[in-house]
Amino acid sequence: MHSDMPPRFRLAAEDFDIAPLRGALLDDRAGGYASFEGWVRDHHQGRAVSGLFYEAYPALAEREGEAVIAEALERFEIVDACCVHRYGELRVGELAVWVGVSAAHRDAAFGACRYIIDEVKARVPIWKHERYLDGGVGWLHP
Amino acid sequence: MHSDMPPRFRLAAEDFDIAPLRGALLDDRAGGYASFEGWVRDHHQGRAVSGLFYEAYPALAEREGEAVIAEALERFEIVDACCVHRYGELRVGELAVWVGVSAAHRDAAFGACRYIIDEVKARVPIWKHERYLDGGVGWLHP
Amino acid sequence: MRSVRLTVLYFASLREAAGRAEETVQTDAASLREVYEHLQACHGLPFPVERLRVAVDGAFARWEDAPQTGSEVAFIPPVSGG
Amino acid sequence: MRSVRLTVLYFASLREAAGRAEETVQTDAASLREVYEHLQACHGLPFPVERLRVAVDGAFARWEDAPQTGSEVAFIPPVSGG
Repeated sequence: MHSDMPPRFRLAAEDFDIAPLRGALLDDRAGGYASFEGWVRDHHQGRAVSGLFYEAYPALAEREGEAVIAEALERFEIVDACCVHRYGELRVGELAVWVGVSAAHRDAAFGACRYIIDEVKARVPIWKHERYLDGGVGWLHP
Repeated sequence: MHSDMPPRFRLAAEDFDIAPLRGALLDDRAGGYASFEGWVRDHHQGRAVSGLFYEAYPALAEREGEAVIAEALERFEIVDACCVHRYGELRVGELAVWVGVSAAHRDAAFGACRYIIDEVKARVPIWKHERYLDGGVGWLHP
Repeated sequence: MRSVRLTVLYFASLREAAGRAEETVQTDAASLREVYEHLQACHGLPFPVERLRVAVDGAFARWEDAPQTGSEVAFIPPVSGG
Repeated sequence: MRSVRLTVLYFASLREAAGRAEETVQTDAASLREVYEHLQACHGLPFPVERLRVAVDGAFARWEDAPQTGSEVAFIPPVSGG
């Protein structure tokens, strides 16, 4: 990747706006756009969640996130893709992760979008710490 | 469906704004949101496209579109879903169709989103008429 | 012989081939299939019945249904939304 | 015997178990695996090496790699982003 290209995977310390990210993926060649968003849910395995934070290892997360998107660009017939993941303190209902993919056809757009979110969740060094309404707290290490 | 519920499938005569549609699907129970957008491409089977319009049979399109979303709500563990399809004159790059789905988990969100766009394309009475840069025009009847 | 009056709707290339979006038809056909086959011959419509669906009053119907007077019948060529 | 100085990073519950996010370690271990196993015993870290990945200077590495002096070694517990 060219060093002056903006990164396709980014970490965000604050709530971020999707519109300009989606806008950057618009392309006259692209007929399809698939996106995925992960939001903070109000429950996890039956326990009511009051809030959470994500800890990240930024240097490695950015490198691994870029690798995931580069793989998606190689495996699927897509035009472009981008992913942003929050870290820090999040409230219920806040956006935790966003993935957007543009492609000529919807098969590739859906396939790549699913690939990116699955691989990001499996490989990118970000950890979720949940606080429960019953007072408990816990790191998630699946 | 309750008669005072807003329709989950809509036809739009003009360019429409996605943000409020997405906002209406936000739900504290939902951890995942998948969406798909179809944009007008600048080419079709190798011919350069200068513009298009969609003709619809509104009464049947709305009924069939609602049926598709009702089926998705039944088949997938989703919280809510919505689809808007443009008709009339569209320019290259304009939004033709949007689908949004919220769910507790991403499997269901992706599955339902894909189901809705596939079924809408297969069953809802909307027809695409393309104009090409070489002067040709044509209805698409796959 | 029972004769009914229908409003018939045409869309997309079917509309262009018929040269109209809508017409009123008086018919003694026993089924919607017969209604279409008659109009297909009249207007030289390009689609065989197998490539179409039929709708009555804004809901999909069956080709073997009998036409009902005053109803709106639409012949639906293969769709291409999305 | 070769001895190297490393910066070790801990994350999430590994950080909490170690009681620190980072420490400087002087080690004569032959591999990153040995570095971890030593620190695991020291701090009572809850993860066996099989549940972790290891990174050096911001890139994933192999457990059998030899520690290089001045490098930053991170032990990566199972991730839970998204």
